[in-house]
Amino acid sequence: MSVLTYGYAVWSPIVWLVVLLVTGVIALYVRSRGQKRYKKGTAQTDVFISGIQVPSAEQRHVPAHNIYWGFFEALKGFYSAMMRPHTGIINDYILWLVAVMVVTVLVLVMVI
Amino acid sequence: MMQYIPYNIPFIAVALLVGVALFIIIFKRNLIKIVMGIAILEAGVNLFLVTLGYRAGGVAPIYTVTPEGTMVLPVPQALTLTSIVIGVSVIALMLTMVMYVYRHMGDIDAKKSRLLRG
Amino acid sequence: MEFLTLHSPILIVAVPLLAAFITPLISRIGNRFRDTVNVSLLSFVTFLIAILAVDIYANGTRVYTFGATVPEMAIPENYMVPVRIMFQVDGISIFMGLTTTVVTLAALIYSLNFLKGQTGQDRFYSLLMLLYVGMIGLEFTGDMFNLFVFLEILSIAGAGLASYRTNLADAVEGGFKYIVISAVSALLVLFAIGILYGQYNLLSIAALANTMQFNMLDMIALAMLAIAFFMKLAGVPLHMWAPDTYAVAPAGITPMIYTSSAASMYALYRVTFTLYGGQFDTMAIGWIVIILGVLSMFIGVMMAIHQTDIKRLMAYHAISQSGYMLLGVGVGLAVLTDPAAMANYGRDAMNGGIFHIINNALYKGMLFLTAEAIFFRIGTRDLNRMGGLGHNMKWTTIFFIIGALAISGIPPFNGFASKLLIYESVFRFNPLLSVIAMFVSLVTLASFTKVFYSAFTGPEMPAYKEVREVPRSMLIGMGIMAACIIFFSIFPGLVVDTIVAPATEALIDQAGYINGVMGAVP
Amino acid sequence: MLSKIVRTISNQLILFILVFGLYIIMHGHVTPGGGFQGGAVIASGVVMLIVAFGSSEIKKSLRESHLSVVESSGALIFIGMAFAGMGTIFFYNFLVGTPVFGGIPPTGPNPGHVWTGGVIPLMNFGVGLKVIAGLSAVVLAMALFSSGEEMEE
Repeated sequence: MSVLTYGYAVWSPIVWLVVLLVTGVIALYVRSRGQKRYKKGTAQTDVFISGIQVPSAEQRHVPAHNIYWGFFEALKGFYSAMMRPHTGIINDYILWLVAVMVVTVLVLVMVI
Repeated sequence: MMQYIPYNIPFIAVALLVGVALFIIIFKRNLIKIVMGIAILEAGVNLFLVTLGYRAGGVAPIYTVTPEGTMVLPVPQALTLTSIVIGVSVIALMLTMVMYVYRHMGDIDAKKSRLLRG
Repeated sequence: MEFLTLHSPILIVAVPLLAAFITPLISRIGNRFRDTVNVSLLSFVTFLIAILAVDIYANGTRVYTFGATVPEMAIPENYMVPVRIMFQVDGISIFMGLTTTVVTLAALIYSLNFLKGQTGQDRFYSLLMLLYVGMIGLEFTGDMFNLFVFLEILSIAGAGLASYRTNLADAVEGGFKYIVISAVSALLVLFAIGILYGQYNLLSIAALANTMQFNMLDMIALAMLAIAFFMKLAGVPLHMWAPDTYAVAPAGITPMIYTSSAASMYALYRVTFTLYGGQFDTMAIGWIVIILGVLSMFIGVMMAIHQTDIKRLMAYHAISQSGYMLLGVGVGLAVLTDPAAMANYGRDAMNGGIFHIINNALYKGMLFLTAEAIFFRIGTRDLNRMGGLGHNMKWTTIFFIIGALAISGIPPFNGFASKLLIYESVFRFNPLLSVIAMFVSLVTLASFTKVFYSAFTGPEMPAYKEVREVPRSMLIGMGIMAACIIFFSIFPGLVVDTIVAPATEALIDQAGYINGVMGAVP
Repeated sequence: MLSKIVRTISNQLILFILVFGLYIIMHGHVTPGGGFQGGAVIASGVVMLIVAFGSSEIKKSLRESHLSVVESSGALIFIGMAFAGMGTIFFYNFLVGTPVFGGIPPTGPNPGHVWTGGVIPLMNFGVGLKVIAGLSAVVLAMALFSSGEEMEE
């Protein structure tokens, strides 16, 4: 019932969940063997950055446009090329529609 | 060859209308003109549908009150009517939106009144 | 009960239509009463569609002819071809109908609290019902012209709803873009219908498929129909309207407009498989669909990871996920005429592509709803200004995590099941496509990690200290979708066997569709 | 608001436009025309009034809430007719053969017979109501919008 069979393999979420459960139990067991020196509500839980003054909440949070900065920097050329057709002008949308339609008609007539 | 040309005049008109309409929609930045272009496109398509149903020398397809002879096809006329009705509401909706765009942005140029891009 | 089963195809369309028209009248009695009536009518429709689904899976295709004396009498006496308006509901139609109904029910319940205190609520609910009518009609109809009519109904209702918040400038702009592209593509569809009608004097899909000769004009009509529907389903390179419209539409409507794109995808499949099926070089058309699908997947996701507007980001993901569906079904289309390859992997690929439609409508719909829940509470869609919302919006966070994991194809969620079907079968068709699909899935996970990090985690922002969890009806709306996702995740085999496999079968079996109507010809 | 001549003439003309529009609506099943066409005629009469008297003047007599009710009831008449045929099938023409609009039209050239068509004249009437109210509301809203006023909710 929950098993999905196809081609080479079988996918059964129930088995996966059981394995996840077993692994989780083992992990919890291992974790429970560790030291218990953590105390809530004491200075232990405060943020500590090598003794410098902790910045305010807004400054501690990395804003979205800085995430994956390196990725976008590396693909700068790709993104500037991508931004060029995404003009946001309605005329261009229709131009794309007509262009793609003409190409499709040509391909269909040529190939078939 | 020459005798077929009169029958094809409506189709030539359809091609012209559709071409003009697409030109307007693609190259005119004024939003009202885009709406007008869509209205012309619609007129072209409607003309195409009506022309398809035309039979040379046909009469109106009212079954009970016509003399004998060829009738034009009623189905394309029904389709055209439906399409006109839909067209009216589409155009009205578009014009209303253009009015709101003008109220918000103070401009109806597609390039100057856009906020969403990228 | 028998009456309901017999008339269910039309009641599913007519009851929401009735609801749409009585909404302005009954809202004079009171908003609460109107909401109760709307929700109960839509629940009744859900019940009807369940009845119809059971009947179709047991007895096969249903034909419902308007104005005839018997619903099954598609062709009147002494006629050779069907002339009446009719609905023809087969496996794929009812599959899309189920998807649409679940999403609409969740969206309607979600909107109840969302709209509190806004003006023009009557029109909102009227249009919501009309949008539902448009989608269901598009999926059920058996003739080309009604396809156009329902396409226009869903376009007009969708555009009206997308710019519902007319006090926001971008909402009007998004709605305008949607109606312009809808109008142009619908007119293209009408032109193509005219071409087909001019040649064969037929409008019924089954009768047209029966007489199709596939000459030059038919090819032009095919290109027009396919590209028009392709525009409506927002595939690259005709996808630019989708982020604009999805981002500005109010809550509950974005999932529905997304589902209406899926309905356009159904129309595309209906045209390529049923109307033109098997009569042409399917390899060429299949490859066109595959290439467009891969482009949608790749460019959609690369643009998505770049966005900082949460709904635009999700909208680009919607485009990229449509690519998976096109890829899966495109592979099936490419090998349609090759029985060995079809049995080997074609059917699995199509199962994957079609299973992905319902999965995606559910989890993408839920993600849009969570994004709108954030907007409802903090009033911005800008990810740069969010942070630490998980402290106060716990349920929304949980729903977001479920949706994000499902869309990224993380086991054990349903997205993984359908994506695995696609990877596995596409790999045997062409390994490179499968690799691209996996890469896209990876980037999807990366971009949802970005959203999760910047919106929900981090220290509690002082500006959002007062933010509370969203009202109950919005949670119920998201909960309906989450429950469906979890059900689909745990029983993928059941779902594929009962509702996806008949849908695939219905697409492949062109002769069965034609016989549903033309079988009555002596 | 335009000059007194225009206002007086449009005051007189609106009656004829109404009659003509209703004629087109009610004869939709025997002559060219029908609900949409007749409704559009009457709505164009409303346009004339708006041009002659100004939108703020018309707003006082044509209320949006009333138009909305009329529009909804027109649609309800249409779909109610379709539902009424439900005993046989949706959209079944159940009035054929009954005394109400149930006559069978005679064949051959004739001026037409109003008492025919079954549910179709009634549906035309519903559509007509809807189109009158809908189009009037559209043009009134646009006129008000362009003069900077809002339609009352």
